Amino acid sequence: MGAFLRDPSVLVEALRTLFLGWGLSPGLTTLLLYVLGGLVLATGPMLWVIFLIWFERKAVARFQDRLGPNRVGKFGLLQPFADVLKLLTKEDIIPAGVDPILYWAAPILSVAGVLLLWPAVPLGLGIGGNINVGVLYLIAAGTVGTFAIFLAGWSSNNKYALLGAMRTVAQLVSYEVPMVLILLIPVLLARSMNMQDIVRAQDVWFIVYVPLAALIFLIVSIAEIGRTPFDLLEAESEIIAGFHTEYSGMKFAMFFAGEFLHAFTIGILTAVFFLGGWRGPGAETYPVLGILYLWLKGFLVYFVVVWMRATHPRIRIDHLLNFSWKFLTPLALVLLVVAALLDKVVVDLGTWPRALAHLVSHGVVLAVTLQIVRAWARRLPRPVVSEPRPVARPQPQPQPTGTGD
Amino acid sequence: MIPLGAYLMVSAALFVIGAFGALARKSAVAILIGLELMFNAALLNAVAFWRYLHPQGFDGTVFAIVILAVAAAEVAVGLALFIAVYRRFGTAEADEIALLRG
Amino acid sequence: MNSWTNHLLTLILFTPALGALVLWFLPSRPKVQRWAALVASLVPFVLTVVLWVNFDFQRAGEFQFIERYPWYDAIGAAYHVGVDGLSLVMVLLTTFLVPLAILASFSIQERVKAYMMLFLFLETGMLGVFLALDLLLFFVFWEIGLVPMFFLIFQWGSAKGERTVWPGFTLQARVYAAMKFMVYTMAGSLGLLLALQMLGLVTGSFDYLQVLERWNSISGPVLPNIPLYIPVSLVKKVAFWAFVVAFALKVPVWPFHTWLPDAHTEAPTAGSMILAGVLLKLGAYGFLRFVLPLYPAESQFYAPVLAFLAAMAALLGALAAWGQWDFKRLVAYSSINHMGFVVLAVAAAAKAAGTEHAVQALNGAVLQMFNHGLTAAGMFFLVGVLYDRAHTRNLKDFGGLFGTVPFYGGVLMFTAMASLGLPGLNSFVSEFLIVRGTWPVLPVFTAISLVGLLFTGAYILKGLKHALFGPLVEKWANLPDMTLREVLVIGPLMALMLLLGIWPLTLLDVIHRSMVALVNLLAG
Amino acid sequence: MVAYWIFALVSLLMVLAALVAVTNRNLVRATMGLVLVLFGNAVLFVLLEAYFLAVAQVIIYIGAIAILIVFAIMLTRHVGDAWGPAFHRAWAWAVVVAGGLAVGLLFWIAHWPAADGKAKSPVDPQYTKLLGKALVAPDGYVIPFEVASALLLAALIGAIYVAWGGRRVKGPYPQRSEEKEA
Amino acid sequence: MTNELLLWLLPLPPLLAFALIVLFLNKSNKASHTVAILSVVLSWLGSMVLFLRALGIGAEALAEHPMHDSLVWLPGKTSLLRIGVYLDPLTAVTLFFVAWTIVMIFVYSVGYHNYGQPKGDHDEKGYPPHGATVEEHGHKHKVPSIEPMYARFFAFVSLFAFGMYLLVVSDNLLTLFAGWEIMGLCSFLLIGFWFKKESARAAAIKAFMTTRVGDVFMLLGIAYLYVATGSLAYTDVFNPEVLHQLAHSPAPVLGMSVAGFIGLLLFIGTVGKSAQWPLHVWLPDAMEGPTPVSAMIHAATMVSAGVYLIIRVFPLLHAAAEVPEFLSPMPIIAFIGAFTALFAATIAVAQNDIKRVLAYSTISQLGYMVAAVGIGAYVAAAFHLVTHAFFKALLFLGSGSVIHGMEHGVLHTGERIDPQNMYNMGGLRRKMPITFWTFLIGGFALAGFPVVTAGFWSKDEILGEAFAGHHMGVFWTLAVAALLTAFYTMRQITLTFLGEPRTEAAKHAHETPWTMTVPLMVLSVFAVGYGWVGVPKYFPVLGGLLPHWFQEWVGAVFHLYVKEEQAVSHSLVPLLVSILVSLGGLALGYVVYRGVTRADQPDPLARPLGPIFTLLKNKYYFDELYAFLFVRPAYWLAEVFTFRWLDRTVIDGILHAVARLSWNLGQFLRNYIDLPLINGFGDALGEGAKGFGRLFRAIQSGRVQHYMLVALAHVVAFLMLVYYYATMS
Repeated sequence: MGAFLRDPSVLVEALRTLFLGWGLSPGLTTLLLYVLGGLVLATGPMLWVIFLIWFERKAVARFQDRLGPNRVGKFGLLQPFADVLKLLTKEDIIPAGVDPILYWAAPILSVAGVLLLWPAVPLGLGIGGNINVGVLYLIAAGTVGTFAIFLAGWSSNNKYALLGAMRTVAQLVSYEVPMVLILLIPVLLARSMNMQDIVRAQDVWFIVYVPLAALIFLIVSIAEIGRTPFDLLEAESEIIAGFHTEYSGMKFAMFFAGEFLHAFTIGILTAVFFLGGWRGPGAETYPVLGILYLWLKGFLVYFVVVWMRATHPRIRIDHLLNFSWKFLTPLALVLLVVAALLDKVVVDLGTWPRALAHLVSHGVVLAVTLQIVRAWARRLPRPVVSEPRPVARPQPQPQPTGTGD
Repeated sequence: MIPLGAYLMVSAALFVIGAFGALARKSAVAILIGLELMFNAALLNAVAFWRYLHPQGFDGTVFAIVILAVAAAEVAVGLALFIAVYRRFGTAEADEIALLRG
Repeated sequence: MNSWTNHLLTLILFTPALGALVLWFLPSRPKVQRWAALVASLVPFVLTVVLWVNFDFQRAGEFQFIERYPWYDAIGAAYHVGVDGLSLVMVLLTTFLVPLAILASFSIQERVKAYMMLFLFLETGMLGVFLALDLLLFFVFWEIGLVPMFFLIFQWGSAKGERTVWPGFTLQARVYAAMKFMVYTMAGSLGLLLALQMLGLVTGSFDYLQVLERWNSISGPVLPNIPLYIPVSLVKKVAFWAFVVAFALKVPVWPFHTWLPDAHTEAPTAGSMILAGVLLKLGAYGFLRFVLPLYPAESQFYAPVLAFLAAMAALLGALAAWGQWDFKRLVAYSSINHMGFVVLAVAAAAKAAGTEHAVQALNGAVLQMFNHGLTAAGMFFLVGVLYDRAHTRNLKDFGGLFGTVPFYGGVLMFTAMASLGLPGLNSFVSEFLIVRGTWPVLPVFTAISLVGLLFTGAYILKGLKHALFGPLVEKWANLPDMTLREVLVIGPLMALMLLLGIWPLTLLDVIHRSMVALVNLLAG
Repeated sequence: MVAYWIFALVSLLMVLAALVAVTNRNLVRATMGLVLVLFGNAVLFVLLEAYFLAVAQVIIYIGAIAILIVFAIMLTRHVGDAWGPAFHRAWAWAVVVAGGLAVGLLFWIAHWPAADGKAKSPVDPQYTKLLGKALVAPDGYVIPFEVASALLLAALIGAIYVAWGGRRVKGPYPQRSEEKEA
Repeated sequence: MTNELLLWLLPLPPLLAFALIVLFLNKSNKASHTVAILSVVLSWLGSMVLFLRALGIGAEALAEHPMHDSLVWLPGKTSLLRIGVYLDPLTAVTLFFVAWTIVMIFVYSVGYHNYGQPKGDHDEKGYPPHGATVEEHGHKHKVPSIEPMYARFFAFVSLFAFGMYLLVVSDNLLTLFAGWEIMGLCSFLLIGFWFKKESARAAAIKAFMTTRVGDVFMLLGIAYLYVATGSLAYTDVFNPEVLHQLAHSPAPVLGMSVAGFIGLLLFIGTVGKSAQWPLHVWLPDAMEGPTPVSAMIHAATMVSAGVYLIIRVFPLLHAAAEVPEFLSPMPIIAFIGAFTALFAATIAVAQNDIKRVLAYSTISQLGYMVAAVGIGAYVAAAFHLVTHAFFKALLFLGSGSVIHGMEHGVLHTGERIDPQNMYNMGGLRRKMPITFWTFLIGGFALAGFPVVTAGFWSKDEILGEAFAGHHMGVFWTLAVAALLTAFYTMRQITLTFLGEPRTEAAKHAHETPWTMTVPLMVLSVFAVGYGWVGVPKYFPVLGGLLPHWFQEWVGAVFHLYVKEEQAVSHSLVPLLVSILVSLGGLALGYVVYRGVTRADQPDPLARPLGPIFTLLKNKYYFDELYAFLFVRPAYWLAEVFTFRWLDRTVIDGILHAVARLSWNLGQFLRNYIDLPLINGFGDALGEGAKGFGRLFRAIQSGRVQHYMLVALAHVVAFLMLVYYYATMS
């Protein structure tokens, strides 16, 4: 047990010995181990989603001063299982005029798109993803989700679904730009695209270095998963349920699960990029402990996301796009450039001075940004609420002419 | 190990199919799709040559990267044109837009 | 030396430019811009003080705080900066003067943002010249300094007056001055650029230290690396003159000086302060940094010629100053007179390479550069103060102000005396050192220059006579005395003038160490 | 061995998908075919140990280009519908030329001695890093790199300009005329 | 306090006073003069303490080991330049008279500037006070008013005192020069004190510029000395070995040794500062300043500084004169001194302004001193310097008192007359008795009234030395000058004090307040008494009775350099001549001017001397000559030649010509090359391309795919072709 805690790979080695003992060829054994690992990585999160659903419903209910699920099981813990059962047993409705292949492929891709993110995530020291272009991989895998939504919208042969899909694509593509830019900052600070390295570089969490970047990343990520206040893709009041209007039963459940899992995944990613990932007391010695830390941090961020969902209203579509293109993208660009230039100068200073320098630079950028925004806001024409009414004032006295000017 | 020729074959096939698409389709988008196929064929070629002939060099990969950039630029401009043309003519059939005829 | 100071020079160099960029984003209200510019210019000054504190004075002859990053490896150019005693003094002068100049330009009312930004860019340009240890970098900054100055004169210069270039072609005076300044300096830079490139080509590097080493060790009759079979001695002579002309234009040495009175007269007050205070020093700095080390033999050979021109500058500058009725032009010509002494000292040092005389002359020259920076800036500022109130600079219009504005009168008297070389104030020390250094080497030219020194008294007294003395002109009976802001500008200048007059060792120590190194280098 | 199978499978899939892409009347399906080809290409890159390019391929082609195409289709009504013939009248010429090309290329490949060559040496594990440095090194590929950047910028601006369509830019809060009259 | 520290501190109180007044106290008259006088009294106290301590040490010991302290001031490659303070017997005596005269002048200034009087009716800064109207006993009358720039005066004059103290206590020529120039500035400021007066302004500038001519040479001399010895401190430079070396190395010009040349250059500084011919022109004009300033310049500070310098560098001159193979500067010095003495005395005879007479007498007396140095009689020169300082200060202050009294009268009567013109005075002995008696003492001292006055002893010593050294030319010139001196002194006394008042104003003149008379009395004590400390050894009767302290005291300094002379037989000729010219001159003066009774009467000498008198009255037309020879050409050189012709016409002309040439070149290139040739070629190219386009437009179908098809078909064809050739070969 102790050995496992110190080095989880003993488990893999044990399995490998086991399989080889069965007389399987080494190649096949490796393949088998890969498949097994993939299964574990895919199943674990999917199961966790069930808990997440419960948690979110419960948390949102508490925010809204309700009780939330409380009938099935203690604290309603079994409610999600009940829901899953219900959805599984529902009739599978396929509307007329759908594109059959794509219609089916969409929900699968939706979940796959999220699960594809997981291989890159370093779960602990030596556990989990260790891809040398990990960050790029993340971005690449992220596109799959976009496709899923688009396919769903298009293949449904439904006007609202298509509109929802178009909104989604516009939104996701727009927010991908600042996200990529922002992700480059931790990459730059760690001098590596390998997420394991990024975590290892965080002797001081990057949120201390670059709090603004962390904030932007969180915002952009929320937009990427299409959650409140960026949930335009399924704005009920406008386009019914958006891209999954025509989905029901288990296919709908897959979209649903995908979204929840995605929310948690970005929590994990935020933790990896800005909150030190698996790092924590003792995580180097007992890598398994790292998984726990990562999970806790991810969950914390997830909670923040839920919190935002419970408190923020949805924003308008043009605001949404303007916010990305006219604010987040330039800001991210500036932050990136500042970080790049500054880091070149301060990289040798040691951890804390370096962090401090970055922090100060962010303070400056924040101040300047606020100034600019304020100046810009001042120039906006105020929406006219009503004409100023005539006010009773004393009759103007006739002024002697020719003196004023 | 897979021989270089295999990749070249795949690449050639893609190229030819793409060329056919680009030549024969009516819709401008479809033409663009054909062009993309051709680009991909070239990309595959570049990477395959790099891997088999000069794995230490950078020429092949840099070439591939430039192709990627060019393809992206081409699609961006192409689709912008496509949309503009569609707005202007109400259609996107390539052979109906022949105002440049001499 | 900790790692923070490793980048001190870069910080000093680019804070003004950065400040200018920040200014761009700030609101255009004059008040905000002025104070922000002041703060932005004070930062490099503070950093320079830090630099001064951290500077190793024992090794003032070597370059310190060196930063070197590849910039254009293919041709051997690098971002290479460093300071020795000479640069340190000049950087100090620059960063000290610019905040004062900015404070002095608080009276600018129009397009404050552009003005201040230009000013800060100008500071970066000037600092770059003093800090660069790479020929190409040097040249880049050399040229960068021109542009803001051009616009400062062109846009904010005095509104009145015009000059007829030739019959039928008349320009507004400030346009004329700005063009003359620009074209003149550019013409000089042309030869400089060619010579620099030749150096770079021959030595295969633009790095100052490497060029120095390789260039002076060229042996054989024909230049290496250039497929033209030109004799080395000829090339060296031509390149020497290319350098000399470029720097002489900037100093300026007679007969290349006529841009100066025009530019100084037409520039806004703060512009004149910087023009006289720092820009002229660029030329002299070029002599010390490049001409002497790179061409010791040619310098020695042509020293009499240079000395002749310098003596002419000293004499004719003083005479021409004496002949002026425009107070500002008078002060402008005084710069020619004073800088003539610097070049004279350089010539003497070149001629008497390696001797005590050379050290003394160069000590005097560098100190004179600094002193002239203080006094000329002060004089220009004071003329500007007068102009702000009276809107005229014609000496004939003034009179009897000593009673009306006693404080101003006292300050003007003080500054004028510093400029005249009254012992106890700064210029005396440097002039004394120069005379001491040049007299045994170039007695005739020193004697001519001393006649110029006599006329220095004449023109200073002329200015004082017509401005402060004589019957009061009724118009100015109610002229207000100096404001607090103006006192704050001139105060530090006066304090330094006095300090350097009484205790020149504060600066001379570091100057001396670096000049000894230079002289030893010349002596081989 | 596994690699062979994967290669064969993926190649086949790619060719089929490519055919779908060029023949299918429905543009969205055609696009999906294209996406499959692109993805297959990425897999081939992985087989060729060009991981960086594989990821870049996915990001750029699938994440950007394909999405753009889809977007364009959706922005233009009816274009995406399967309507009318897929090919224009002179498609036979296209077949002839493409066929000629195919024959020519196959001949070339078949007769080229290097075509059945094997890789000379393994890929440096640090290859991506070296590539990054080479891309921005003055004696490396900085000029192609910068040219590509300039091209992208030009394309960006050009695309925006072209697609803008001469619409007037209004303030963030357009003043409605009724409000003014009220 | 140690001597050295005291020496360091000595110049500082006046400087502090200057700073305090300028910065803080300029509003309060009382505070400013209190501070100023306090400061000079402090310095005076310090000087006296030092003087007494020096006396305690003794001449020989002090000369061997002067009080000396220095610190590094300038770096050099091999040596460092040190500056410091220094006190040897010469410094001590100089300090003595400087301290006394300065204190007296300061006290006097309080009264002179009418402290305690009301503010003027329409006085303004920059003009002398014009008087105020006061009501007394019911009727209005005018009284002198207080100087409007009272505080400023004390500030400047304090700075002046600082300069002199600095000069005296310096141990080197550099700080000496610093004090020298600061005094130059102060003289400029104080001569031009009433800066709105045109004459004052011109005089101030004249003073500054004329002395600056000398200063430039002196600076050169100092620099040369620094070059030659690597030091400027007296202790280093006047080292016998150094001197020997200097005296034996040739200078680049004039056939002089380095020592001689440097001495000559420094001497030119003295010529400027001590107003020797030909740079004497500024001193008479310097009378434009307030009278205390004249006293300050003429007695206590500036001109003394010049002589002090030349005495101070005497070892150098002496060493130069010792070497026969080089030209010695000494004859030049002697010539200039003697010539100036006579020349100035002749001018003084014909002046009517009471201060101008004194001014020329100063020049003349300085000529004595310089001549004394020139013949090697440095001790006599120093002696005369001291005695002259006392009696000349006395005379100036006395004349100021006279003018002040006259001004009182002028204000009272309202007459429009010049209160400084002696012809307007007369009979003042009754109105101003203290002034009269003190002036008389001063005048007699100047004239060298035998035995009693200090002037006699010092002048006699110079004549004696000249005679003994067989410098007969110098001797007789000086003797004639002494005669003239006695003559014009008596002329002055007669015209001013004797006889009857010639104007109403003279009748109403008043004795001046105590602040002015007390200094007069104190100085008159010295004017008489100081002579008694330096009675020559060989003087009959008295020589044995009285001490010749001064000769021993100052002589000790130079014994290091000058070999003890053999006992020269002292002739009685100079003594008799001295007595004769003194008494004769006095008598003559009284006789000639006794009869002047009217203010507008012509000078009794005017008729007998004829045009010579006019020449003298116009100071030999030197001002006009200089204006014609130097000033006007210099102006022309500056304004017309250098600026308008050289800069504006020649240099700018060349520039403009180049500019115009380039402009025209550009025009030419555009009109004749660019437009027809290059543009034409481009146009032709374009037209050609158009033609081709027209030709080939037929194959433009406008269909992209068409083009692509053709292109690909070509590729296929090309491939086949290449393949064909590849397989063929």
